Amino acid sequence: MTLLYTEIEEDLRASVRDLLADRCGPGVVLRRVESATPYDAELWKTLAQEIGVAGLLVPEEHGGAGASARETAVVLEELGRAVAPLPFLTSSVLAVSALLGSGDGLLGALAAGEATAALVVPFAVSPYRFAETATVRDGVLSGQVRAVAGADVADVLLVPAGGGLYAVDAADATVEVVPSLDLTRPIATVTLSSAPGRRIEGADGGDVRRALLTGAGLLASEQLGVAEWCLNTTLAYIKERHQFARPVGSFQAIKHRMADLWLDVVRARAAARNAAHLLAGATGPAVGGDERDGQDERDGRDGQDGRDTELAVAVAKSWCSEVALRVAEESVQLHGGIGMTWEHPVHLYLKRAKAGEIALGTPGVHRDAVAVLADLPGPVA
Amino acid sequence: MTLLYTEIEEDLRASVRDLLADRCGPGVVLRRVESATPYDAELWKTLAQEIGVAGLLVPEEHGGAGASARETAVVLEELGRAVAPLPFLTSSVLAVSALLGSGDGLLGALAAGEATAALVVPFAVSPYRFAETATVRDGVLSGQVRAVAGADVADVLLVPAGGGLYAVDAADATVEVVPSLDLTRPIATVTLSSAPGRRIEGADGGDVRRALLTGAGLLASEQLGVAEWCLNTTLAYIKERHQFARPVGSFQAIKHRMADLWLDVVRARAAARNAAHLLAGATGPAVGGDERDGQDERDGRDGQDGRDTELAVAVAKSWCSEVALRVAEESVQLHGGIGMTWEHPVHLYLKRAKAGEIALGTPGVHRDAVAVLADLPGPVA
Amino acid sequence: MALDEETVRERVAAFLAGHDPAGDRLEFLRARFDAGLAWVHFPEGLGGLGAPRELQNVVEREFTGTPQINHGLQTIGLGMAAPTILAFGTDEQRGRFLRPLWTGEEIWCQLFSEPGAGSDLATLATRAVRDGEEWIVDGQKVWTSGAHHSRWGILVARTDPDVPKHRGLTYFVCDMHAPGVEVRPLRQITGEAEFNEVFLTGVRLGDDLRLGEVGDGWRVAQTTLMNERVAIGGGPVRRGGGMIGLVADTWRARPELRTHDLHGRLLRLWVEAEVTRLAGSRLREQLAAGQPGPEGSGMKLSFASLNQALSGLDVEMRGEEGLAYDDWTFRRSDAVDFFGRGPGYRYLRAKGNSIEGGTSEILRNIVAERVLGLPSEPRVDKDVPWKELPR
Amino acid sequence: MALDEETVRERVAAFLAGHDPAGDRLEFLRARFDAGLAWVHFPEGLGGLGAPRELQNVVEREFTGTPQINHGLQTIGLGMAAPTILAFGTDEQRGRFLRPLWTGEEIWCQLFSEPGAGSDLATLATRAVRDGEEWIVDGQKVWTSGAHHSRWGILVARTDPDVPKHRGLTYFVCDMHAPGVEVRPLRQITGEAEFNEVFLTGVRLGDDLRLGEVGDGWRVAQTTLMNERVAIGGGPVRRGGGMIGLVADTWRARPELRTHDLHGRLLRLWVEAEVTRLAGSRLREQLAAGQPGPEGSGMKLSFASLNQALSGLDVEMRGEEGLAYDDWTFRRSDAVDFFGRGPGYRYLRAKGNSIEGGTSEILRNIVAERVLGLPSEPRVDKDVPWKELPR
Repeated sequence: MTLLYTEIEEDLRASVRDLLADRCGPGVVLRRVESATPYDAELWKTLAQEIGVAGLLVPEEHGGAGASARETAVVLEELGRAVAPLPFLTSSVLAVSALLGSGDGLLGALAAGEATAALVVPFAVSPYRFAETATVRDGVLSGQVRAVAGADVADVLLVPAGGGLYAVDAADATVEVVPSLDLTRPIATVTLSSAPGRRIEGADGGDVRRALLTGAGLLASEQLGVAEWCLNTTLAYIKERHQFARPVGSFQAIKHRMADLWLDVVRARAAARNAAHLLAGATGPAVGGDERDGQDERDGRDGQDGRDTELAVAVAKSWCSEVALRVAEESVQLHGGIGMTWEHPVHLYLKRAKAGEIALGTPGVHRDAVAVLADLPGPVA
Repeated sequence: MTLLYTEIEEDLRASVRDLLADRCGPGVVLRRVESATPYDAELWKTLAQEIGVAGLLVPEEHGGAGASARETAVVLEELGRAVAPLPFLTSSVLAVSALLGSGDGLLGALAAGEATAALVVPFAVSPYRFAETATVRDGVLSGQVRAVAGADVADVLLVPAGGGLYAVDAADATVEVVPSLDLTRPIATVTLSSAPGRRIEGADGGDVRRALLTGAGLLASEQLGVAEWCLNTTLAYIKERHQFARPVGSFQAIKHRMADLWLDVVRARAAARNAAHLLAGATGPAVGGDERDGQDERDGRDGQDGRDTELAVAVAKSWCSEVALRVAEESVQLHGGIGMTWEHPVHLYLKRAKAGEIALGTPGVHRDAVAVLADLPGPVA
Repeated sequence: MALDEETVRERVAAFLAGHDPAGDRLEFLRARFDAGLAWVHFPEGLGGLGAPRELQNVVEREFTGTPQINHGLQTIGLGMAAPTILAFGTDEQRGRFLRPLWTGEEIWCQLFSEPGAGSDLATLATRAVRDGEEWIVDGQKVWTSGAHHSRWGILVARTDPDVPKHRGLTYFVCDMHAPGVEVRPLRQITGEAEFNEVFLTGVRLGDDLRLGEVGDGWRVAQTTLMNERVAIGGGPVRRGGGMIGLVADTWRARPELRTHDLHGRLLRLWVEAEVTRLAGSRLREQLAAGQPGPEGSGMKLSFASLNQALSGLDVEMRGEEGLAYDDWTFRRSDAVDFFGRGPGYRYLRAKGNSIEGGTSEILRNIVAERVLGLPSEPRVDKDVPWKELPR
Repeated sequence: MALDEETVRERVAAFLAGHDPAGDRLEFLRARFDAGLAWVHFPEGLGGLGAPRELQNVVEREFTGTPQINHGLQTIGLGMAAPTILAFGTDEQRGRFLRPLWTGEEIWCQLFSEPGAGSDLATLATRAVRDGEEWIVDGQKVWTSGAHHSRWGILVARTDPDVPKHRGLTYFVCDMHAPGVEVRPLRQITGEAEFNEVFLTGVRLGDDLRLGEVGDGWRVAQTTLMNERVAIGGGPVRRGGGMIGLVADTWRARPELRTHDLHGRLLRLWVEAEVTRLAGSRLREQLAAGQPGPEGSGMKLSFASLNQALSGLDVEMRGEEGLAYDDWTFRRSDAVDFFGRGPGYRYLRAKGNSIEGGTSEILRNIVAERVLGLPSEPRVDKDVPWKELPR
């Protein structure tokens, strides 16, 4: 069983979904994004500590659940479905992934939900093109990083600098939230003016890139959740809404568009699951040994596994980004006028989908990675 | 009046359409393409001599009608609508255009319909990337050119070589027709083995490129004709054909697709007319002086006119190629099973549309020209 | 005999000789109306001369540099209310409403759409019940622009729920200052409110505010809707203008944003924008040549789809800048502001282009049926009393 | 008690001990049928053991290297006729038809589609009129593969034109050797003929060739169609396999064909092919886990659209080579040949992928209604006698 959900995964999903249904419905989210603090700290505490999602990716020896990218992806599906304003992706996925190789003590606090962290990189950066923007000198950091997601609610900022990774107390940095397209995951400008930092032993730029790869691959599952909410909400609406004395959903042009969207979502699920499975470090390929092509078999084992994973991530992020956006856009259209109003939650999903398209590498950037990974080179210059 | 049809153009259209309706219906074309000679020499004689289309682009002093690309485009629309197997595009447009600058005596024979000619270049070549494939030495030509359109029915082959243009008697060359995707305009391999050629005084590679530009811009009008036939034939079919006790054309999904196709064709007509108008050498811009942007106004007059024309051609060929193909493909689909059979003529249009996509530069190649002409440069390497 | 260009020109000259454009603006406009030089194709005494409509252009040219009416604020009044009042109003109504409508002293809004009646306008549920010489109106309208500064609204309400939907409607002029009229700004996904919701609770309208016969509201509304400006006016006239121009300018100015993927999509959209612009030019040529074609029906469809694709590409290509938004402040605005606001706003606002003023779905139906002659779908609501329709 | 894997394995071993696979092919196959090892889920005496269907895989593995039946030629017989005969046939019919059907001694074809009845199969017009103990059949069928080497055809014909379309049909086995059956190859746009037209003129069929009750043909046909193989089997299993593999191989081998425009489109299609393949894998996992999902309905849609886009790109990217075609000879062929023929053939043949075996339009209807639960459209043909339907 590789692309399906295990029983454990389904149980985890049910817990998260129940909690979110209870405390993070569309009305709640709409009210929160109008307040000064869109993030719901109380809800995060419950989710992180009681359900224990904050430590999913953290090994047991560091106080985590020792689960994998597969379970993490299921949580992200549910958070996407609720456009939940919570720092799971930014702290429990991106920041944790950057620390995993080092085994740094901070992992314990993050896993316990006692602290949240943010990786201080532009949220638009792709795993293929990461470059530092801060500098370090004698353990003191300076620089400015724009469009950082999750920094506004982080206790600890993880700053890549000088080839290493530094933990900076959020109190020692300036974090300025800017008006953000995605109301449920605002971005901020992080300014470091000679801020004291602690070097994370054993973490370097490679850890940052791996974290970005994990983040991109798992963001696909969040996008799947966004797409599913939009598809299901639209289906429910067009079954109810009548025009010309018929349900809008009985008009063939609408039906065919919904069928095509559904087919896109079916494939998004397969792609997101495949990325999560490979990111979970499965030793075999995602879908059975017989399905590897000759090209792959000639490559060495380790390198090949890494390449399979990178390809799965690039495929999932490029496909799921576009599908989430397409379904969200069609959802606005098929809701008609009400879909253009602030009071209907669909715009939260549209904005999340549009921001998600850019986050951690646009579809085009990931397709460029596919060109390399699947041996489909561009024109010779 | 620039994008509309003049009365003279409409009269010309009516004459051509009447003749084709009479002698070049779908059944006739289907039978011809199964025969050894798809081209209809008798029909060509009537069209060329009686209606006088062969000399449209030839100035009066060389025995032609002294008309312009505008009238030529109208004839092409009708020939496209009939997928007529006639050498108008290859002889009266491409070959004539290559000779126009030289004023060569051959123009008279071509204008009179007494001879037909073919420009010996691969039909897939674009105006932007023409390169000679034949060589000349002491007036004797050698070389092989593949995928030449119109060579099979040409009396005279116009061969670019050594920076000039040479007239070769077809009897002195080997013209081997190959099985062609487009049954109504087959391609051939032209082999020259020390064939005697007459150098056309005053014609060079620039004339060949200009001919290809004219050909590409006017092919858009032929593609418009192909698209219109497919659209109208499909409309007629889906109004008649019943499934589930309703006309197929009453199903909303089909209606919406037809509306979108119609909109594509409306724009194809505007684009094709614009290209024809500018190729006709109009001194003003196609759509009124007030519609030029600042960028253009800063450029010099002559250079600018040429650039306007090139841009209009690139826009028309890229748009009309894709529209003709899309409409033809949808036409096959909406005809259902019957559209997949040899006995229904729609496949002739599909094949013409697919070959037309490649002919004289693919849509992508013309969009690359748009990038240059409209100042939309690609990534810096 | 119809007036000719020369005569009209003379009339304007005579008018200008007697009225100082530098004087009081409102007086100038009132006098221009009274001289029949407001809308020359209207009848004499109602701001016009009974002249051919084309002569209006002549008049406008001659009045260049004089006080002008506010076409933005007066859109609904000039474009929709006025022709309807002219066609269906009594002499009293024409005399009462048209002059302040034209001068802009009274602003008009439109009370047609309802939350439950979008594309299917004829199912609207706002009730008007007769009470002696008055009507009592209850219901909710939506997507009403300018309601907060309007004196009057054109209103369609249901006066007979027992007959099929098109037959039980009546058309009124709604007094926006009447008790029971409540206007609330409607916040859109862009953050601002271009439109309003209008709640009508026990609003009493005199029968002299009825336009046309009782039960004839659908036919009257058709006149209004036919006069809604065709979308073609909205298309760019310059090559490379409009939304494509905004995107292309950014593209040219910021080479660091470019990728091959974006380049390919930009080139396709540039070509599409250009052929759409050419189709608009061709349509204008047809109209000028007196050969109006069916192409107009498609222009709005094209611009909606282009605006959406281009504004989406714009946000995407800006990367981290696209993750930001210019301003979420909840405030009123009177118009679309594609050129003053940021890419995020344009992206969100353009989503409305395929909904407002006829959804793209409805426009495709119209093209398919009226232009292409395809058969309509089986109708299930034609002969059913409105109150029995499934909703 | 149902048979288990071990017992089945023993039966095969016992059979192989008594029958030499190197001997006469037909005798071997007949004996295998008689031993109940043809299709183990069929009843005993009819080639089976009444065993669970899954055990067939075990049997097939054990019979590796022995004479095999011809799945290509026998597709219709095995996949459609056999389950229908089993479900609706009399004992005589089962006894008469199933054995030579399985051994391949008698090939079957399908006589359902008609020129006038494509997606709307139930409107078919081929008449069968009773004449004593016989039926006289007149009509025309189309898209019949293998008709020219078939002994029998499964046929649906109209026996009562006075009742609504689904109720007046009867299902027959058609004797393809009977007088009045004429088979003509049907040339396709690829130049060759994979299918036939079958003209039925005064064909006399005994009532013993009727399958199911008179008037029950639609229900019987549903059994046939439900057994049509789901399209998922057709998808590539390897990453980068199938049609995308063909195009990618050309791309890699011929750098001179590459442009940025083609590259962008190829990458999109590669990703689409990959996610479609993954969806197929996931579907197989679901089936294996006993959780069949609705995803299957979409696979054929996806593959049709992918095959068309990829084969179109293939022709385009080859430039002048794409202007040529491999072979227009009019000849019969028994199957689609995507891998043996040229890009032009693939392009043209792939056009049929969205028509044959359920058009993409019908499949979208099915997804919308059966998977997504969207309401059906108003039906106008439900209670109307067939002969009064508009056609």
